[in-house]
Amino acid sequence: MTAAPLEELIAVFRAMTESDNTEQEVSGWDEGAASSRESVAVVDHDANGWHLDVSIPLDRLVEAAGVLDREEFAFDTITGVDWIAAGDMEVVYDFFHPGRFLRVVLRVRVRREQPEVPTILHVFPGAGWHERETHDFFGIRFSGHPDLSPLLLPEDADYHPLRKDFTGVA
Amino acid sequence: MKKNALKEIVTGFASLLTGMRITLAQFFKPPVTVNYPRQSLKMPARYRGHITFVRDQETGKSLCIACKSCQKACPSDCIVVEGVKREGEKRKSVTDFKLDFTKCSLCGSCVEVCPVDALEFSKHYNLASTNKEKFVVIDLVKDLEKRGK
Amino acid sequence: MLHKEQITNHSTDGHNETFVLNLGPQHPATHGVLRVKMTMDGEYITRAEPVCGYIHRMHEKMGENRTWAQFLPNTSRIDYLSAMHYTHAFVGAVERAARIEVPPRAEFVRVITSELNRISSHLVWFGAYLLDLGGFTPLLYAFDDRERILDLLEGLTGARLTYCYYRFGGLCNDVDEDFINGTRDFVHYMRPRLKMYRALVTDNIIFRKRLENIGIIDAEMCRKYGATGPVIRGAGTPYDVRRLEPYSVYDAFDFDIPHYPEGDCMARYLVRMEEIEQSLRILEQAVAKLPDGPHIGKVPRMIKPPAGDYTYAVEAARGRMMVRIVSDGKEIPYRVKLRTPSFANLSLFEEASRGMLLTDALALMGSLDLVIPDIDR
Amino acid sequence: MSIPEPFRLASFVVGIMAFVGLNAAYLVWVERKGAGRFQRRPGPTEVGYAGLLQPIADAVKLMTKQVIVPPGADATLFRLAPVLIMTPAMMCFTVLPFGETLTATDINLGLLMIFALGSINVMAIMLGGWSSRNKYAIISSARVVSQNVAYEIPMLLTVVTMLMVTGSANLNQIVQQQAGAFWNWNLFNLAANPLMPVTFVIFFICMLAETNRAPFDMAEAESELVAGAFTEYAGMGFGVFFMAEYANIVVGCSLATVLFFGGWQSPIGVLPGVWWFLLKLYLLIFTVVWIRWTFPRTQFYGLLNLSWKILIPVSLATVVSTAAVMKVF
Repeated sequence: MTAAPLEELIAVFRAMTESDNTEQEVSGWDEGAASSRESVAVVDHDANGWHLDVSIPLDRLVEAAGVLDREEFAFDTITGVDWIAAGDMEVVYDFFHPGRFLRVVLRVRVRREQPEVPTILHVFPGAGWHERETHDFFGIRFSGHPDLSPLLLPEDADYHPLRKDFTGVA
Repeated sequence: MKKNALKEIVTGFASLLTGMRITLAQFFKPPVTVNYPRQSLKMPARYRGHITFVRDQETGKSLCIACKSCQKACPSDCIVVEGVKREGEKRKSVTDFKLDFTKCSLCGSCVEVCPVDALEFSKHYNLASTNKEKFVVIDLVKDLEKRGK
Repeated sequence: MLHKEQITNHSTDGHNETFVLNLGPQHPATHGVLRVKMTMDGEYITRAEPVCGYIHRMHEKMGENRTWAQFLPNTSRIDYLSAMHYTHAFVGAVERAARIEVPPRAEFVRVITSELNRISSHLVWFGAYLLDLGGFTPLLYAFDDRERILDLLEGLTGARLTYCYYRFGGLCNDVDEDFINGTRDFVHYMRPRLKMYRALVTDNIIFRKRLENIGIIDAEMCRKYGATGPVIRGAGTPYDVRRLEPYSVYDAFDFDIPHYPEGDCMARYLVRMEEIEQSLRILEQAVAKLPDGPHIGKVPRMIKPPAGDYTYAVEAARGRMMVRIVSDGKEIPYRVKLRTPSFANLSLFEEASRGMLLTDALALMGSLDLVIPDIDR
Repeated sequence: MSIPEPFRLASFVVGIMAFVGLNAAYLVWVERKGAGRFQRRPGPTEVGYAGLLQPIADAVKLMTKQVIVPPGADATLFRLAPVLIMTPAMMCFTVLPFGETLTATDINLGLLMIFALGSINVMAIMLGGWSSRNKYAIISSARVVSQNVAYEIPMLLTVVTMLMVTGSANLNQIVQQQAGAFWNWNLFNLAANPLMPVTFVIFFICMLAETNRAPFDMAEAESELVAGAFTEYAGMGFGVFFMAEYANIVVGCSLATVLFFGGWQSPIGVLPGVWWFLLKLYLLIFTVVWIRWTFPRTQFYGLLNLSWKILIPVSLATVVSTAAVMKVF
């Protein structure tokens, strides 16, 4: 296994996030939470469940996924979170390493009105279905995704049930 | 290569005969099934059927104090409890306890949360009906009265 | 054996007449309501696109409109064949978030029940897989064995599938002697049965011919798709959450992670069959080491995990099951994300099945051990 | 013979039809009961004693159901297929020697006639599948044709071997040659063909494949093709295919009895021959059931590989070895 130690990963991600840190406006409830104090944070696995938490700028997301791919991480899942009070949508990417005890989380934030995130499907094809699901539930568009038709919702669904302002289907 | 192929035919055929020997041995053993509904099994003590009132051995009444903890704990909103405080009694007593069994997932939160252990699981598992109405309302108070008789 | 090259030759000879075959949503091989839209060239699959969502119940939304404890019954209903693991993942996430201590006895019982559940789940898969391959009898033998596990768990938890047995900080109720003795007996009963399965099924030439070199999924594909459980272990990567991301008291036991480098259906089959053996080993040790003590720790009446997000992963019967919860410090979850193994395992089907024969594609699909509610949630 | 020929034939026609009908009905019962025992469960128990009336109940159920012709299907061929599968199966029974004198027509080419009629079976399933206008059914028909073509060859090669050994295509004569104790049966006639047991195994495998029985039930393959060629058939249309399957098994097993197990010859001299014939026949049928409930289904190309790469060369070897033995001795 050629995977770099955690420090190297941290350094790589620091370099990525520092370039345009200005846009990473953290808002909402989680100001005190460890995960968003820094853009690259080392997290205690026992306390939260992962080791490295990276808030990545939108335009470096695919690159960051590429770094993880090179380090032979496996794709875990995508979680959308609707921060309606802050007017944000968060997309959380989980990765695990099939050979080591190492979990990495990537986060991006987009405005609720324009939820558009680049797809990482070309790096991790497995993300395709997870992105489709996140699109179903949150209406977050994954630009570059070839097929965002509903996966779990009915094929004519035009609602996004996990948005906090969703009130039900008539 | 040729030899391997021949060996495969022989071992393959042998494996088929082994399989047939095993099933034949099973053929002469008795069935393991229970001939339901002619026979049925006794449910274990912890079996979770629909909930029912524990009957107070002395009074023959329910222990329920209508505190509504179960109603609040229920994940599926399928319990409705009403009670009154009668004169001369310290606690409220239950007047109405209705379970919507069509929504119940038999999780047992209500039984666990009950402060006076007034609820238990029944052991009925043969519930069936052609009519949904039969299970929309299971009246625990009436049920207890019926058992009293 | 037919290789993909042959198939591409086959479809470029000028007669590109394909047709669409709808496998499901009601079809004997899909074990539930999964639909696979297959574009076929004769009996060869040019594209097989799974269409899911037929039993989507939006468990994640349900998580957002009830208290943490009220979500517990839902966790048994996602993958109803390995309900214990799913409850474990959710309970573990909340315990991690709210910093709830679990007494050692409860952790040991969690391991015992989880492993029993894993065996029962693998037995269903074994039977159903044989059914897919046209062998009916092993299904009923496997169900006979599984029935013993279900009887044990029913005696303990009161339910046969949707156990809802774990609580934050421990268990719903303590184990009794009957259960412990029953588990011990079961371990002794099961070992000769596994030997019988080996002679009846594993060594059978027809069976081997149907699985060997069929449906190859390599480690790289597993990694890219996030396929876990027996699928990734059948591709040669010994990835097991119990070993690599230890949770509960799994590091107290001595067990192997079976893995095979071939990546074919047979490898996945062998991984599962050996996992049953390993689970029996864990059961033996756990029953012997079971400590005394309370079955539930100190838990606040109303659980309000501090704001933040937390994950907890377990090794379910089908692979990595992870729960990611987001709390805003209230008694109702802000977000519950269920990362289910079948979803990721099925997502590679389209790529893995390209160019296969219908028969073999169904052997491949069966070897992924799909539980449809686990995909659709 | 005191019975006049027309009456004799008429009674045979009625008898064969009853025999086929009862066999089909009660072999279903045997199959279900057998499957139950193999799987440690009781099998049918509710209708009649030990479920003995179950086949009748099933037949009544099937007959009361509507025979639906799917829209867009070729109605004529769709209806013709069940007829076409049942008739040849019935006709095969006319030459089978059930007992020493119990043969409808004792013709010299009985063996060939059975094979000629047996081949029509494929046509019928193909027609049924093709005319159903159902993708599963069409895949199934394609499979059936290639399967049957592949298995006719080794089957006929084993029959050629048997013709060389017996020197006759008259089934009654073949049986008569095997009189006496069981070592006189063709199965043990190693002097004429040293590979005789292998010949029998090949014959038996081919018989399973020709009748589309598990583990070669590609045509039905319920976990892949739903019900294969029969997917669109309802009611008695399906019932006839079902009956024909069992009728074909009876024919196949009868033929095996005649060719290899001495037909109605009693190895110890007690009981009339017909009972011995039926005993041997049903033991073979039990084996067929036993095999079905033991093995998974073969792969489709595994099945073809088995035929072209193993069975045909081996059966050719038996032909050659028999010829060599004939030439030398």
